[in-house]
Amino acid sequence: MSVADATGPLDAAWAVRWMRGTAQVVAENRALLIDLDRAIGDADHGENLDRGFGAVLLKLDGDAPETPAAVLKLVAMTLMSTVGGAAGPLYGTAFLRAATSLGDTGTVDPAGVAGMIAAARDGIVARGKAEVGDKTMVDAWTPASEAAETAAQAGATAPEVLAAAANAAHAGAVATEPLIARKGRASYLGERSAGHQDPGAVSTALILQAAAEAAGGEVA
Amino acid sequence: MSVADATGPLDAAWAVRWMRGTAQVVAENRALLIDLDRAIGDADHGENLDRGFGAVLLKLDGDAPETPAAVLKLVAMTLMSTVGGAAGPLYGTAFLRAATSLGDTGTVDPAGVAGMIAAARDGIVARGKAEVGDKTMVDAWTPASEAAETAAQAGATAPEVLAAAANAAHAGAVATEPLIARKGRASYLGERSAGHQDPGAVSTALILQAAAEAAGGEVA
Amino acid sequence: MKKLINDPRAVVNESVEGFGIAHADLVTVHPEPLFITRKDAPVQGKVGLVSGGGSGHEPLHAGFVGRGMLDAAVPGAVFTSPTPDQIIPATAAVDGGAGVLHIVKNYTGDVLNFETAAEMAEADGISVRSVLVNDDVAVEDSLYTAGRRGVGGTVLVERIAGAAAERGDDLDAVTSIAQRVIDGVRSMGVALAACTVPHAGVPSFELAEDEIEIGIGIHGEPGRHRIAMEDADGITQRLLDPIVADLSLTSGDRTIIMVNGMGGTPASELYIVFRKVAQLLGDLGVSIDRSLVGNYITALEMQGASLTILRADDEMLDLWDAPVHTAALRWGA
Amino acid sequence: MKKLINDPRAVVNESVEGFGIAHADLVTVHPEPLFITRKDAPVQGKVGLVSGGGSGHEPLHAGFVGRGMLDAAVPGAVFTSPTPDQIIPATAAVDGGAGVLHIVKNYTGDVLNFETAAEMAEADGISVRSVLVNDDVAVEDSLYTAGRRGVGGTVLVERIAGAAAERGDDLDAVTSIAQRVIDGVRSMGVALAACTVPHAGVPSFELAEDEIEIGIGIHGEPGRHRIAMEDADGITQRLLDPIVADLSLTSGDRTIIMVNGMGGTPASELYIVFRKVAQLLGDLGVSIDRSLVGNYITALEMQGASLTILRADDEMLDLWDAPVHTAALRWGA
Ligand SMILES: Nc1ncnc2c1ncn2[C@@H]1O[C@H](COP(=O)(O)OP(=O)(O)O)[C@@H](O)[C@H]1O
Ligand SMILES: Nc1ncnc2c1ncn2[C@@H]1O[C@H](COP(=O)(O)OP(=O)(O)O)[C@@H](O)[C@H]1O
Ligand SMILES: [Mg+2]
Ligand SMILES: [Mg+2]
Ligand SMILES: [Mg+2]
Ligand SMILES: [Mg+2]
Repeated sequence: MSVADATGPLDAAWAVRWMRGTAQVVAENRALLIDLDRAIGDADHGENLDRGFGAVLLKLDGDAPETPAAVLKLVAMTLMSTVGGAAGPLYGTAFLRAATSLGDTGTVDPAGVAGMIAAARDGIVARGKAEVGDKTMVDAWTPASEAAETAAQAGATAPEVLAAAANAAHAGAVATEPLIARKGRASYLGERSAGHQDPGAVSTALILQAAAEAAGGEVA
Repeated sequence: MSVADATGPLDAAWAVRWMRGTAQVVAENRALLIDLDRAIGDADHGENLDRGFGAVLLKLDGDAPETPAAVLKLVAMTLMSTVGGAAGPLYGTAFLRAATSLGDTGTVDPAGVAGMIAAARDGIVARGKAEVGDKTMVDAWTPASEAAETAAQAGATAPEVLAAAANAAHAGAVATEPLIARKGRASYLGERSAGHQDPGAVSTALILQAAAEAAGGEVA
Repeated sequence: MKKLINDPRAVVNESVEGFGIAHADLVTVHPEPLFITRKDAPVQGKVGLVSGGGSGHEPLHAGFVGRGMLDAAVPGAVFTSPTPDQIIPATAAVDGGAGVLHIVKNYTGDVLNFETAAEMAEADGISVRSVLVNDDVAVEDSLYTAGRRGVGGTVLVERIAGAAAERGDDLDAVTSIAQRVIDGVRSMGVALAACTVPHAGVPSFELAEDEIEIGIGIHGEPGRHRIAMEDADGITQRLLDPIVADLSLTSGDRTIIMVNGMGGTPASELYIVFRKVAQLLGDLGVSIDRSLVGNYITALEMQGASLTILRADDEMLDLWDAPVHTAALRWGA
Repeated sequence: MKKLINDPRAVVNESVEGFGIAHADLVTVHPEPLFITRKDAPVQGKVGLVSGGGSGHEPLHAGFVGRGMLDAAVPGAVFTSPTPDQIIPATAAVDGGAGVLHIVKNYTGDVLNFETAAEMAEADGISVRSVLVNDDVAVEDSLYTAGRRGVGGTVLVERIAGAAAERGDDLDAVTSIAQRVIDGVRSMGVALAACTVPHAGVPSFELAEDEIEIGIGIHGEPGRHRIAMEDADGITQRLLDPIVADLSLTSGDRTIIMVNGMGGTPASELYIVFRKVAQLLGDLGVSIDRSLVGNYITALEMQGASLTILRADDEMLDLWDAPVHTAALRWGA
């Protein structure tokens, strides 16, 4: 993956770039996400997220929230009311908790990034009750959160923290392939769920990648 | 096609052999007749006739009618009550009229054969109102009837008359291929009905072939 | 071919047997020869209504046996009209002394078998009338065809004539209202994918991924012509136009509409078609006074739909609204 | 993919619009956010019943809105549960002061969205209860799954709880009868061919000519396992056995049975399945007291069927028989 052109502080403009980038990458990967969900779910994950982030774009064209938290809160509300399915409430909660963790700060620092990702992850777990290894998006958020925490403590810059999180999320998503699902729709398949990556874990990696790229972070 | 082993007078035993032979040839050609009907109709002609002549076999196992006419009448009633569709009433009428034309004769002579086929043909026309060229079984029965009449007047034996009828019916069936149907289900297709042989004309040829073979007649 | 069946030759018998068990409060199944009557048949003094035809069009006809609709249904083999020896006892079983009306779809086989049956039943002293449903505008009604086919209009004829019989109309009156419905009803169908006749084992025709058949009947036969796939609104327009033209529908006309699924089409798609029908008729100033949307006259699992329009008058609408209690159509009872 | 649709993304809106026109006497369609209420909602003093879920299961749920069944249906995108901002106004629209029951099928998405909606509606001062339908015996109800899915049993819950609400039961009582139905109802499904989600454009799974999927849900997902094609009687046995075992059905038990088509299966085949169900239950001494055979909860045009059995008591049977007047289920009204 490439280095994004954008650089600068993690301010509201960054958050907007993140969300526009997410909308784009989700649109590009709509068919892939549908296909992953078709294999072990109900073939709608890509469509659902595409609809949701499409709505986010429209919202962002109208409003211009002034803090990163305000952007993420707008995103949370939009996803909740347009995505539906499991991913709608889960991503909605994730962005809402992330927003809350940021408070009214104008610029997110490295520790803030790690805290935001941890909050998002914890929100998903609180709502969905999945554990690591259940073959869900938690398997991408959890390593992402851990990697962000480690990078922040090691003194990385905010873009570097995001890049670490994105890379870990990608690895986490890939690692869901052999797992047998124990939560969500894929769990109905039992052992037949093994051999496919979890769509929500893959979309998580795409979202975090967009965050890093919006910050100019280098994603492997 | 082959020369049947059976020979002898056209008596009740011949009529029974004819019907058993028909049942066999219809069963053998069940799929072919279904396929022809699938192309320009509703894919049931082979199934309908197979069911009908299967029932005829059971009837013949029970009853042993003493004249050719009695055999044909039994066949007529059985076809009427088991075949359904267009072919049931048409063949039912054909065999009923054929039986009537034979009266109580014990053995059918050449003129009787020609009269029987003409009666069958006229019965079909009376019920179905089709003319020659409408792409129906009439296009097999009509040349068959003409050929039988010609052969009988030329002094042919009864088996020879039957063979002439069968050969003409076959030719008539083949000649239905380019026609545009104007009666029966195939007429709904308009010009799309051209390019396929009419299933009822083909089954007519099979029935008359069985008649000739049951009499030892040589069918080309 | 994958179907939820046992022996292809037992499909009709087993299915009707199951139907009889499921609707034992409504119907009696007579197994040999096979026909189905409403539980309380014959209803003394009421005109009996008998319809029938090949199987594979369920719920037609057995699903419409009951109060306010048919007194008897006579199912043939799949796509094969029944035989007189089924139709005759069905006719006798529902004759309550006021005579029996045969509602026959216009196919050579149905016409011939019902004709014979009517003759024999008359010979047995039953007054029998027949009406011929021929509503399919896809087929030209000319000397060069077997005439228009009977398709979706049959459902409307059975309902309205059934209501007339139930309110006590005599045989002449029931026959005449049935004929009036026939005169005012037209249909047109489309197939997106063919069905497979159980005893044939292969689809009745093959369509490419981007082709549809316009002007299909209900027997899995190909249609009048094949066109490139279009969207629902475009297809709906193609179904509607020839009907509007044939009936000369104009502003102020009132109608009963049926958007019918051929067996393999989801209800959601039928409502998309209905939506467009409503728009187009609205544009013409034609009102939809009653409607049915669903699987009423099918061709096994064919994917596709048909549109039926009846130009309705007050009496037809009243009869439509009268109570009906059958397996597939029920209201007011 | 060939479907009678226009834009894949407009399928739900256009279909519901058509539904609203066809059943304008019964329902009101609220377009933005999308939900459907019965015409006379809110019914003062009556507990309101709301259900919803992904679209593609028609007639569920909109087809069951009306007297004696649901007060509101909330359709999501195809196979995608609706969002709280649809569920909340639907809940408010049907609250007649006696509170609202959410009937939720057990899927993570449905649970989460209805959970949020219930919380918000409660915050707005509406009493909301929820029941979770989880009748699919194909899925083990264990820590290692999302629990059993809600499938055909939903129809029976909606009908019986709907009748309880209509007779004036309070929120506790309606909730409790709904839960009793859930406790006593189990289902199992089979697919002969997959469906195609409009926005996906390709079939949800591929089956060879001689394979079927046993233990499928209603979202086009593959089932628990794939087996070689069998005849209808054999397949029926496979659907019935795990239900009988799970419910410990024994001689003398009374039941309500639903043999449900998945959307692309002809009614005739469903009756063949029903026939075998009746035989097998008869052998066990279990009586079939009421039954439904038809398309009630579908997966678009999937070919296949599901069997639902409810162990019924007197009260459930009484409630079952009470008048119901919806687009897809109607009697006594
Ligand atoms: N309980 C859960 N906890 C965390 N994530 C979950 C849970 N259930 C499902 N998911 C995630 O949601 C994704 C599916 O989202 P989506 O397809 O949009 O919803 P649905 O399953 O309702 O169709 C899965 O791939 C998985 O990552
Ligand atoms: N009016 C008619 N006159 C003569 N033969 C006819 C007529 N209509 C149909 N047929 C014959 O019947 C055959 C079809 O028989 P069958 O498939 O058994 O009945 P159906 O058309 O009712 O399915 C046609 O191939 C044709 O030969
Ligand atoms: Mg999904
Ligand atoms: Mg035929
Ligand atoms: Mg036929
Ligand atoms: Mg979904």
